[in-house]
Amino acid sequence: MQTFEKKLLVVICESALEKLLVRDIKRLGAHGYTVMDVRGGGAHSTREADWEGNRSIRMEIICTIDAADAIAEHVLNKYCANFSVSMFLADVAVLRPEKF
Amino acid sequence: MQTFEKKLLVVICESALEKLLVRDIKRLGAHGYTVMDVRGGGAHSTREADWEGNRSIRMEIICTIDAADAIAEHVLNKYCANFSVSMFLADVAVLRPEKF
Amino acid sequence: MQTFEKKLLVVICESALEKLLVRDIKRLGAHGYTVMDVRGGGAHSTREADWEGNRSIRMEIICTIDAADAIAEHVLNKYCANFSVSMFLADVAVLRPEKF
Amino acid sequence: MFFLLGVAARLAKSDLKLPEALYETLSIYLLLAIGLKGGIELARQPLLQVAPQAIGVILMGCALPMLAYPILRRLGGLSQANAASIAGHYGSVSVVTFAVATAYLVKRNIAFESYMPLFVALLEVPGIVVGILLARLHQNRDIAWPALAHEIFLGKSVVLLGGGLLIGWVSGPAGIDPMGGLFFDLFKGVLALFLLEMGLVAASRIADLRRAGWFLLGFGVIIPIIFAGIGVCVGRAMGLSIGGMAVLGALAASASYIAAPAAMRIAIPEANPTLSIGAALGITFPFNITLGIPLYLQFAHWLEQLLPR
Amino acid sequence: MFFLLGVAARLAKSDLKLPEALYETLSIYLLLAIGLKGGIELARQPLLQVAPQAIGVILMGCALPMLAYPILRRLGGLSQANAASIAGHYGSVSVVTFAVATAYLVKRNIAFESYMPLFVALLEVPGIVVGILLARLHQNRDIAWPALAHEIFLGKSVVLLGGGLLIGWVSGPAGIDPMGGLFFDLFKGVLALFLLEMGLVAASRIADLRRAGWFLLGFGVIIPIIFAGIGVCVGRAMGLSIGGMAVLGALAASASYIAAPAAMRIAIPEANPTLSIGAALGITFPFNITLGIPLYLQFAHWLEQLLPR
Amino acid sequence: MFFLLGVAARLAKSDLKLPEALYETLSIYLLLAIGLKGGIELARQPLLQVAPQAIGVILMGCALPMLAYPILRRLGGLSQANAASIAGHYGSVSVVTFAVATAYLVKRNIAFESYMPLFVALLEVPGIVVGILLARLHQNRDIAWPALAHEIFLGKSVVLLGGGLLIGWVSGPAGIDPMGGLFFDLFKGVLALFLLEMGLVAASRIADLRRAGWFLLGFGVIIPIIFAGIGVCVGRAMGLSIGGMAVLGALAASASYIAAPAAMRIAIPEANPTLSIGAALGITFPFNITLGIPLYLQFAHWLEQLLPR
Ligand SMILES: Nc1ncnc2c1ncn2[C@@H]1O[C@H](COP(=O)(O)O)[C@@H](O)[C@H]1O
Ligand SMILES: Nc1ncnc2c1ncn2[C@@H]1O[C@H](COP(=O)(O)O)[C@@H](O)[C@H]1O
Ligand SMILES: Nc1ncnc2c1ncn2[C@@H]1O[C@H](COP(=O)(O)O)[C@@H](O)[C@H]1O
Ligand code: NA
Ligand code: NA
Ligand code: NA
Repeated sequence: MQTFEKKLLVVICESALEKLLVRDIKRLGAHGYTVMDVRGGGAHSTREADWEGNRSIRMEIICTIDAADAIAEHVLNKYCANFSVSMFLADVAVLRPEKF
Repeated sequence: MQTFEKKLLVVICESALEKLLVRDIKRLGAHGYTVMDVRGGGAHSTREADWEGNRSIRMEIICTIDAADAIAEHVLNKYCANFSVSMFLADVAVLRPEKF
Repeated sequence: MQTFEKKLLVVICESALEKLLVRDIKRLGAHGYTVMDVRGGGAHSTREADWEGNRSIRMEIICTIDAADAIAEHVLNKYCANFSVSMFLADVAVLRPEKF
Repeated sequence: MFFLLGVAARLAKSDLKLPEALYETLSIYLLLAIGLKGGIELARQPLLQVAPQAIGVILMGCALPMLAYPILRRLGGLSQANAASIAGHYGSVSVVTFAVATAYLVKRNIAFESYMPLFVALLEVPGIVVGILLARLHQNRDIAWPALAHEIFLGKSVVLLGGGLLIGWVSGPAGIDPMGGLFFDLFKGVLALFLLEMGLVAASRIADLRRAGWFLLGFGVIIPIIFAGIGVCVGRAMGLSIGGMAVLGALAASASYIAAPAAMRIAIPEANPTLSIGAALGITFPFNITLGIPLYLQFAHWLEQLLPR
Repeated sequence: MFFLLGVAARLAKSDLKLPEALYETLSIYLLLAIGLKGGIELARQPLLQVAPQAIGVILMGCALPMLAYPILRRLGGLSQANAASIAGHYGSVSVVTFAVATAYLVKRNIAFESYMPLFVALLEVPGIVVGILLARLHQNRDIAWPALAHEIFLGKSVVLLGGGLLIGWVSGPAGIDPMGGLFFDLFKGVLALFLLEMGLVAASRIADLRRAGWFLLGFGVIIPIIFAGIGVCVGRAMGLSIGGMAVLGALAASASYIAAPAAMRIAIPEANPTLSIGAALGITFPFNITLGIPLYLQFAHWLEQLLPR
Repeated sequence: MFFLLGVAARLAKSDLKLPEALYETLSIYLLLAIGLKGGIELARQPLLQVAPQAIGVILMGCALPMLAYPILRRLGGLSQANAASIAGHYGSVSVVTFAVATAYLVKRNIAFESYMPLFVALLEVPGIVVGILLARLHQNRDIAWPALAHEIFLGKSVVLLGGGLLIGWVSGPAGIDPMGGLFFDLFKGVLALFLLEMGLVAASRIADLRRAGWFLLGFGVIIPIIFAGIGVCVGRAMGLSIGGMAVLGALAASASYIAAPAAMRIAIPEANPTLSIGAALGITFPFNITLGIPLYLQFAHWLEQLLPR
């Protein structure tokens, strides 16, 4: 079975950013995204998701290496200074390259 | 610590497929699976999970390379034509190879 | 864009372990974690999350290779005998290495 | 009112969003409460009197999708799968439309047969089954009936509505009354809340319809009116009161958006759910609960005048 | 009835599934409502009169698991961990069984001591603690008591039940009555809904039991009957009314499925939760709420005839 | 009481946790129910009489953050962003504080203007807008007003409160009464449950405050008192009853923790939400619902004595 290399970019952040991110990533070349509600802790504090100001999401974007780079850089510059954000990139393989 | 190579197959799809997938993947060699509820958007439309026809799941299967191939191909042929489905594969390492 | 190699450790287990894991991983060198509620099935049984004794979580930890090893080994020795636990490791890249 | 608030909030792209679990809870509540109420009333009826009506209602449920299908195929030019799926949706019924219709009559002090929740339960399934059969017509592919029957008869809505009916019927008023604080006193309020949510959902389906074109829009308004006419006539033939005729009209006019979509997605995967759900939820449901129900009551009055008993 | 609907739906593999958040909400509601009610009634009682009864109840809670443990070890051949864990579950109590028992008595117009929710709160903890001690007997391993005490005393059920008792006791009827619309009028309905959910859950535990074998099945039916007998006798000794004796019997017979599983999973991780929960939820709970409670009321009547006051 | 139970449970690190969906549901319920009630009462008022009061209230909502801002900047030494954000939170209002205040008055049989939910809706927005303006003062950066207006006016709380008001106003008592079983009879109980949850949340904010230092702690207690004084005087000037003055005082004293945090996070991202939410939720909210409200009622009495009408 033939597979194609893509990047998986995962952004874990405050839910306040969800709408903004969806808008931004489309502009930067992502064709889709998947979001789930999470809780967690990191440098800033423990975000227990027990209350609306305290919710976090995890957004997963499968896209080309270029789009992943562009989005990651954009998020780093625009949001990381003022918001709780964690990001990581991973190599993944997909079957339908035109989809992502 | 010794680790062993396995494949991680992630299937993001309409929740209507959950029961069917659980049945299929067992037949195709997976020993387990993990499911979470997600929302997202892609080629088909935005699935906001605000209503039962609009829910998505993300299923994660850790298995051998062969099983991952078999499952991915099966899902592609059987469901991708008529359902909203995204899939990707990644290399992962596990400690207890017999488990997956 | 410069990226740095880290490990992603994913632990899928009974929710009863959440508090214990959060405590343990901090001690073993993780700077943060992300948790989501999941359901699934594996060697032990099907955990449908329909009831408090039956819930599972998926904890994601981005950390150094050493910390990942230490945590994985600790979880294996301390919890895997008596609890439903699945674990896997993956290579990921991050932008801010000091954060993880 | 609440429905309009929901529609407005969604169209204005408000952040308002009811939690998924609340939506589920409200819908479970409505199904159970309607079932219980119907079951209690059923316990008061001689079953023999209800039986022929029940059969009539089931026959109507089978006939309606057969009527809709050729219209969708010929006039709408839809594929077999899509036409069959939509026909199935419109052959089945919407529990919330039923609740709104009965609330409308109660407010106007118009009596209706109080065991009518039984008809809701009976009407859920036949439309779906016929829809599936229509999709498989002239196709060699086999249908996995056991799995499908399971999906259809053991879906959430049939189990809760049927279970409620059964419990209400067996326990009778004395058994259920202590639970009335939850299941009856709160009913109107919960219905209002659910309509708010339905407004949010329905409004988000409207975008889908733009793609679907004018045919479905007309279909979603005209078919309910025709079906309501049929329902009212069937009600008359079965000897229902004016209120009962109007409710049966509303049931016939309504399209399923819980049981049918779930079953169709599995049974007719080639059908595009955007079309069927867009029409059922984006057009027919709003039409019925605003303009439709008063109109169907009018139908019942007209028929009564035309053919006095 | 609702419980049976849940069991039936699950056994028939219906899709019916209550959202997790609803399950949580119902269980929080029941704990708080029972606590509040008990607290209000407690405010009406001279504490001195209740205190000796409270001590008696706690002693019973400690004794029961010690009785169950040797049976599980010897007759059942279970490991120390499993036997201790199961003993702990059966030493503690089930709030829903309590609710069903009191509803049963109320329906039959049989009076019982209205401050009995206090006993529920008191009985939750001792059984669990003794269970853990039994597991650690003859073992050198230390128990992390501070962490454990935390887990046990600050678990959801103890906090809500105890908190409700306290609030009800401090505020008295006048303070709580305005909230009666939520906490009292809806109680029966919410209990019914919760039983529906419990039916779904209990039925899914039955599969576990097949693996567990016949011993646990018998244990799950016979031990409650024995414990109920003890509970009824203790109740008599404490001077409770017939209704109170029956309720204390039902409490003794009931096995915990909220507090105990959570605490045991952490305190005795080697114990297999499938066994303890399967027995408590798959056998004992259904047995108690169907056949058990009427039987325990019968016990109380017999004892009363045997030993008139 | 319930609030204290929540605080205690959290401080004791209990496992108690209300599901997120329940929190959402309770908050949706409270907003809608308060809105509906206010709308019904508004329908009974000549609008012309209410209009000047409404304008006065809005002006007060604009003035309060301007008062708070220099204090935060000068005395507190906070950055422009943080000072503006906190000023915005305190300029806006807390719906739950309103509910507690009115419940307090009802219990004491003190009358107040029953259309006051209108003021709650009116006070939500101006404080936030002024806060944002303060943040952008002397800054060249443009504000994306359309997006912001959207965020502010179409946030959950404004839509539900405003929507409830509108529906209540249009439908009148006759239209809403059938839903009273849900929206009015349960109100007190739901409020109690919500306070339990707020206790859990507020207690978890206390840790944040340790980092924030003494200034904010003092600010969170003293500013509400001052603002309440202003609110009471404004109420007097507008001709409100004693109860109305006290409620307006409580509104002025309250700080928003739903609408404001959401809007500020987007509009002033440089502001640290820990500070504003810690103060609003960790200090001011608990202070208001325990000591504050009785004090503000006292203010109203004093003012009435000082300046008899
Ligand atoms: N090392 C980590 N591994 C996994 N998730 C993390 C990690 N650090 C932070 N997070 C997630 O990212 C969110 C924001 O992180 P922070 O900005 O470090 O507070 C946290 O709430 C976690 O959910
Ligand atoms: N590029 C992507 N990255 C992450 N998730 C995606 C992507 N594309 C699609 N998805 C997910 O897969 C689901 C179905 O995708 P689609 O079939 O493209 O509509 C969407 O609802 C998303 O949750
Ligand atoms: N092969 C697998 N792939 C993905 N998740 C798994 C797999 N095996 C087990 N799991 C998850 O890990 C949990 C515990 O697994 P087990 O201990 O095998 O019962 C299950 O409930 C699943 O959620
Ligand atoms: Na129909
Ligand atoms: Na017991
Ligand atoms: Na204020």
